[in-house]
Amino acid sequence: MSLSDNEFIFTLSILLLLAGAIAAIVFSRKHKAANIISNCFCIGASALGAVSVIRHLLDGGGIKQVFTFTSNIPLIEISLRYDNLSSYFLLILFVLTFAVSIYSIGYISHYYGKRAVGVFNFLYCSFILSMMMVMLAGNLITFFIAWELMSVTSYFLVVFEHEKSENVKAGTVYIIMTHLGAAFIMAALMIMYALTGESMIIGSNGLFADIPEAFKNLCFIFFILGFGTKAGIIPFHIWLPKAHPAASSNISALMSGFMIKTAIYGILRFTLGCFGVSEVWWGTTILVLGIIAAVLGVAYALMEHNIKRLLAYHSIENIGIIFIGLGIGFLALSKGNSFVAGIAIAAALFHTMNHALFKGGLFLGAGSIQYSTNTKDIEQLGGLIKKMPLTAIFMLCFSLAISAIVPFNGFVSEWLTYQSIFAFLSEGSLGMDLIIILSAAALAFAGALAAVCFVKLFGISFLGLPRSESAKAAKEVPVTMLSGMGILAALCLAFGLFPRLVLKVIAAVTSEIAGLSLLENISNSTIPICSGISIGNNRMSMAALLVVIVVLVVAAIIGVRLTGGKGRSRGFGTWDCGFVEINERMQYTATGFSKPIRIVFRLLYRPYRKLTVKGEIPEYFPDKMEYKVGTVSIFEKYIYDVIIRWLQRFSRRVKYTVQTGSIHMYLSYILVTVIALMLYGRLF
Amino acid sequence: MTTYMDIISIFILITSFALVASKKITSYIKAFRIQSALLAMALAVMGYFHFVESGRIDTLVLCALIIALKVVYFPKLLNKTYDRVEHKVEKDFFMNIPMLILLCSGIVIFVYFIISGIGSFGNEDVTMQVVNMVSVVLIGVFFMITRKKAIGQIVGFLVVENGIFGAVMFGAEGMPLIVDIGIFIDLITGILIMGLMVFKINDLFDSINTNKLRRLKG
Amino acid sequence: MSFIYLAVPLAAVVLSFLIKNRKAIYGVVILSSLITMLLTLWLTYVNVSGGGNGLVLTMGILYIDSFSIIVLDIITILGFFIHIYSAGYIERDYISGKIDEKQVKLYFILMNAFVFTMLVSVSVKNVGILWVAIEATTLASVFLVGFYNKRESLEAAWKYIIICSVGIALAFLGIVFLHLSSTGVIASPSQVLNFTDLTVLAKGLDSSVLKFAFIFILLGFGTKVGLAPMHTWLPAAHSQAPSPVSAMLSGVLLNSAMYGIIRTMTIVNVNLGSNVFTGRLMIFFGLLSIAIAAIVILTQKDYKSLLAYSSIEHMGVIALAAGFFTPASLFAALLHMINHSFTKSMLFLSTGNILQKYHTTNISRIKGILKVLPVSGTVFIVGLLAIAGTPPFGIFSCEWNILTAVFSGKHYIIGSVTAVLLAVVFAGIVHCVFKMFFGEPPSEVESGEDRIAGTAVIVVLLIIVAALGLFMPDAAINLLNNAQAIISGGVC
Amino acid sequence: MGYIIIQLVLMVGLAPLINGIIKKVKAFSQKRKGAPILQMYYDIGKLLKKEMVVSETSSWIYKAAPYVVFGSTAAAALLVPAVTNAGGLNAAFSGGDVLVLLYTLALGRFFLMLAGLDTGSTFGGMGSSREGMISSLMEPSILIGLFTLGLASGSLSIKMIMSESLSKVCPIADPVYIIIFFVLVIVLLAETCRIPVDDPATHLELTMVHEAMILEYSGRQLALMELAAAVKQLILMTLIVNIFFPITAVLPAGVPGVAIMIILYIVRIVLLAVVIGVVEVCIVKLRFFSIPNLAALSFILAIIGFVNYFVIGR
Repeated sequence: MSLSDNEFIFTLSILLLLAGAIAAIVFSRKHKAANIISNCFCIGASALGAVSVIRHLLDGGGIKQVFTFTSNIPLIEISLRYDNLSSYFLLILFVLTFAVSIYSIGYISHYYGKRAVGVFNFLYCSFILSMMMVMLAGNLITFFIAWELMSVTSYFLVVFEHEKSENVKAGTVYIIMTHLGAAFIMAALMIMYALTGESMIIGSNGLFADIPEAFKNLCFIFFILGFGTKAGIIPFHIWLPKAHPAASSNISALMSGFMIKTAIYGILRFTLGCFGVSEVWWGTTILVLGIIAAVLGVAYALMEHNIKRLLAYHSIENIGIIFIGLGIGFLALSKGNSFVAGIAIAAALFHTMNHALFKGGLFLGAGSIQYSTNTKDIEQLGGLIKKMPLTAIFMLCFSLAISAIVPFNGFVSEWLTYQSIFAFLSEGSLGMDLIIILSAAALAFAGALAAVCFVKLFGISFLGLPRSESAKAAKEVPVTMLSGMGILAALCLAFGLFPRLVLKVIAAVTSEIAGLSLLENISNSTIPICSGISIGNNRMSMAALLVVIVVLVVAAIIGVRLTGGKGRSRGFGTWDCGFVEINERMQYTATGFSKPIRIVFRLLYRPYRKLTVKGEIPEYFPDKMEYKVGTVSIFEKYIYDVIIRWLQRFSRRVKYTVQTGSIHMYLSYILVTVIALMLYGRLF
Repeated sequence: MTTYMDIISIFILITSFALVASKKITSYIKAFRIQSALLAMALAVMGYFHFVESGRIDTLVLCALIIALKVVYFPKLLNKTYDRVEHKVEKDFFMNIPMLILLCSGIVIFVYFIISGIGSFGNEDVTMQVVNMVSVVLIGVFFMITRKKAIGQIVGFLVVENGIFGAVMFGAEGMPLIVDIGIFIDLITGILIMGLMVFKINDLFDSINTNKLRRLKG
Repeated sequence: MSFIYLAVPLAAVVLSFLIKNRKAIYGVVILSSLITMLLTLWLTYVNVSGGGNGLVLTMGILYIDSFSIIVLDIITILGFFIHIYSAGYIERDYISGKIDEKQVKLYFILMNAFVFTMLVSVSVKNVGILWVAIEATTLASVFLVGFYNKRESLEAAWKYIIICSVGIALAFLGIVFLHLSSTGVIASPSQVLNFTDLTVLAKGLDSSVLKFAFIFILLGFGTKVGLAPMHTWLPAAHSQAPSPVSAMLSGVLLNSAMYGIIRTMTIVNVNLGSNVFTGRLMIFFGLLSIAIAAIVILTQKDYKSLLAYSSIEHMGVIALAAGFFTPASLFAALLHMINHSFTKSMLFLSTGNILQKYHTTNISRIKGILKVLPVSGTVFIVGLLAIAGTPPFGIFSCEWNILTAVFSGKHYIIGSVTAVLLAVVFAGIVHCVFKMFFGEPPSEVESGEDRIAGTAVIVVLLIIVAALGLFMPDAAINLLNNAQAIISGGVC
Repeated sequence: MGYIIIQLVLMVGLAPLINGIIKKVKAFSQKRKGAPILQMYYDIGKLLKKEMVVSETSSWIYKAAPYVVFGSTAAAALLVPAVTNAGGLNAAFSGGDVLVLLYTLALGRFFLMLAGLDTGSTFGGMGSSREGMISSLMEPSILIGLFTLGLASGSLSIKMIMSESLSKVCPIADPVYIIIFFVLVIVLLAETCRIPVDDPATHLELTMVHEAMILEYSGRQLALMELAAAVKQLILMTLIVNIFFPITAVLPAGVPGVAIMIILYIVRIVLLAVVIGVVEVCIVKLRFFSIPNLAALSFILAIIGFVNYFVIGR
């Protein structure tokens, strides 16, 4: 029990989180104190935890037991332990939590005196704790308990601002969806237990691998349904764009940055870790789901003008990208191609980390915008780059990273995914080249659309003229919030420039879950300080590229100075074609910006426009006109609404045909049952 | 002896048919009274034999109870209640009489089909009586279903009780006395409570048509 | 002498009949319920410390073993809590002029009579007396259901008494058949209808008659348990009764009826040598109840009848688990009885607080409970999550056990269907009820908890429920195992 | 090192010439004398000396954009070797492959689109939104095309792709290559805002895309923007000529060989420019919303090429 001892540090961080939760309740009278103290606890906890898991991974990993509790109720046994896979995801969680908690210190200040900050922070800490527990769950029941706790705590965080009824609705949709998913997961876990009698999932002694194929497939379907709902893959995504805007931004950062990744963890843990991949169609399914999610996610994101809903749809897209990586990996494994599998799964894991970083950052940025302009609608923003320069820079970094543009980390993971696809194709042994190349195309398309979408987000909200008073009055956010975002931005750049830092860690994971050797395949001695990756003849070194670009830019500056001398420049208004001076109403709106794409894909968006004219004789003397354009979510309209309506009608019918209120009817039920049962007794 | 019992049980069954067939409340209260009387008669005979053979008087006690309650008191109570609450005459049943009769006979046939399937009761010759009594029970329930008035349901419940009691009496000899006593206590309190509630229903709904009690649905 | 606990509620009945002073009555009933609880807990302690299948106390027709002790403890412990709660609740109704002095008296007389009948029903070994007692529970509680003398409550009471009486009558027919089936093997009149002896002699009983006995008993007691399609009285009664009474009905009464069913099931299964016959019926009715409850809950407008439907659902789960009749599933069923009783009573008691604030059970008229009643609101929402099977509460742990038992029995389809139906119930509860808690409360409702005792009771119950999820005293586990052995083994 | 200098000089120095040639071809077809071939050099020289008018609405993004765009495009230029003898291939910047090329260009485009939005002018917004649509529609087909070429050469690095086609006798005869060639030509026209996608000659707001984005720019910033655009165009052309029309003839080693190589390269580029000019003359500009059809065409072509590769290619 010393600080050199990983488990000890780890336990310490858990205890710190608990302390944070308790402190939040204890100090709930004093909002400021409660907030600062519990967030400090979270910061400390995540720092310690990060240290311990990094050390664990670099020491070569293995399984470490943290905590065990065996209740004397049968089957109820809590076992917390972690191996490399868990510690990698925990690392993501800790990094994210570290930044977000720093951010929260400043961000939550706008709750002071308005809301129960103590309760909020209590939920915040327990949410982090529950996510940790999901990663640490050593056996089936612990996993399920942690999973449900995570859902419940996040539900309460989503509905925390419960004056707005849409938040409550969003929360309801969220928890119902996630609980239905959980039911499938539970069924799968039950089947696993019933068939093997084994309940350890971390360090299970390989019993799950002997489950008959049919049941493995059944479990796989259940897992895809259950975890897919949590991950928000289409068509189970509808809760996601509702829940994320409802939650306050630091929570959405955690939810989108990490919570939906627990699904990735679950899939890896149960299918790869417990069963091992044997069926080809598993990989195909995941791949196809990934393609759909990637393309449709970004496509829907383009149509959104509420920053947080836009980001939520981008989470769907990125989950899709991760799924593409996983799918390729699973396919490769089922074909016994460990080289490709290693790269693909590494790419998926890497993208998980990256998405946590930049999406977390983006949500924090959205939070800052909301904090200083208290609006989420980018049509109300504009010109913020002058009011909040640092936030703008960070947001720019995140936008570049999520659009997979060099030299940020998003590009590296997508590059790895492309490489795995390419390597798999060049093996070319299997008949599904088309799906695979389509996944490459989907990646490219999604990347390009994402770039457009973030040009829209950044351009409309930060550039140009402010479109509303609140945007005019915006001020830079407090330093804690800035530093929270700054850390993430710096990490985005760092992991882009030196990806091998992360890949070293990931190698431990891939070698553990599927016995895949990674570093040998990607390492490259010729390119300096673990900056570059080279697979076969394909090389990539963001650091070098950045250097080149910088050199060229400097060269350009010098060249221009030499040829053109010291340039004179004059400030003047934007060209207004000689009419009245440009004002904010004349600017291109986000709606207009995305219109071409809306028109091109009208089949998908079902755009509608409504012009309502008010006035006593509207057609001749209109007082007021309302013009509304929008798009329809086909999934909600044609799947969910239908199902829900059907269910409710069915329920009402049953209710009023069974519970008619007529006592004679009730008595006749009894008589009929008697007769039926007497028949049963006579016949059987 | 057995034949005698059979005959009485058949009569009891017939009275329940009469019950179903009767239109007016007073008339089916009368039918119920006759049925109880038949039950009491059977008990009296049985009790007499018991007394002669083994000097047991519990059967006779039961017989007395039956006469006191089911032949005298309950019909009286019901009639009084009926006089107090019923102002207007309205159609009391959902289906017309022949239909009801047909269904009841169907029930009897069904029960016979079922019970005859059962191998043996301790001794063979009670089967007939058990069949009749079980059909009386089911007919009682059926009667409750078909009558709208609260009183009709009380009577139906009483008929069900009669059937069960008959089943005990014919089929299951030597049921402990305490059980029978308990049954009677429950019966009395039950009927009293129901009678009380009939008044309340009449007050609040100004009718004892239980078909109007349909606010609690869903 | 150990059956003295039966006398205490009777004494309470008499005293509350005699005493004039309202407050004194409160004191008496709370004290008596406390004494009853302590006595039964002592019995439990004795029983646990007596090894083997646990101590079996018998005195004449009175009889107790580990199984009855469990139900007994549920009755008395919850009886204690509910009495504490009732005092405050009734006092408030009295102050607000809803009821008069006489009704207060009546309430406690009937309440204790109710408790007494339930205690009798689980502490006799004669099925006939068991029947008498259970019929008596109906008679004792019918006026409690119709307590407020409104149209709805009267209607509910009428349906309650009629349907339950008919059902119970059928149960008695079943008992007659039970007797008939045993006439061949009964040695002495003391053994007549005596389930301990019948279980011993089970092999000799006449199976074909016994089957019918079980059918009728299942039907009759099933009516009282609230298995679909005989459940129809239950939502009405639970929604109209005063909240403490609903808590009593749904948390306690249903168990004692279920007790009767399970007792008979043991005899039948021992006789038939397998649980196929009974299992089919129990599983069928269990699933049917769960399904109907799940579907109806989806569009429920009244939070008390929603809770009633959830009781139906949980009784279905218990029936399901008991139907499988494996040691694990029986254990889980008993565990579920306990957890459900505590959770459900807690919920009904908290609805009492809400009802007295908002004066309506209509969900759509209620908003912002969390602001009006911070404590009971929180208890209620957490309790709802618990009853819907969210970890780490008791209901979850035993549902997990039950489902595991089902799946381990290779009944994958039944298991998956149950899992999905439970999820649907959760969805229904969240969808219907949770909007009550949020938003701005209506202006006329003044916020703030009152009735400290009542709130304290539900908080304590919540703590118990939360604890039951993960921890259970070894004694209790021991007891449950004994009960499970008694039920499945039969020999005691 | 020498090669890198050559590469840079070639790319940046040659780029303006292409526009000149294309313009000349068009002028010729219209019986005009047209501007001198070197006109764009004069323009750039002039612009470098002129005063800049900077919109007061704009922010540092606007000022930084020209340099970032130019820098990234030039860096991308380093990835595409113009001189394809052994030395030239090896000297090409090894820190990247086809994907890096695409996403480096994407960096430039990102800033270009931002710059369009920065001034708050409607033209800029319009331009960036259109640019966004076109580029994202073109992305999949270019990627599949290059992937297919990569598969044919067993690697995604441009160097390997080019040396692969060097090893072929006449790559354009290969059905896969010819299909991908058409794909890349469509992409070239689209990405460099040429007819039928955009008409660089007009400033009519109904049609313009690239011009709209850089409408506010003036002086040296405009010069850099124009130059960058030209370089981007040259990059794509270089890809085409060096992959589909490589110099397979054996050349003397050392300086003379390189010199010949460079000359041949320029010749091929000029020829391609003439072809593009002819194409521009022969076809009319498409309606903006029929561009997706063009993209679809190229995508289908790319897929066909890919399938072809798997059916007959190996």
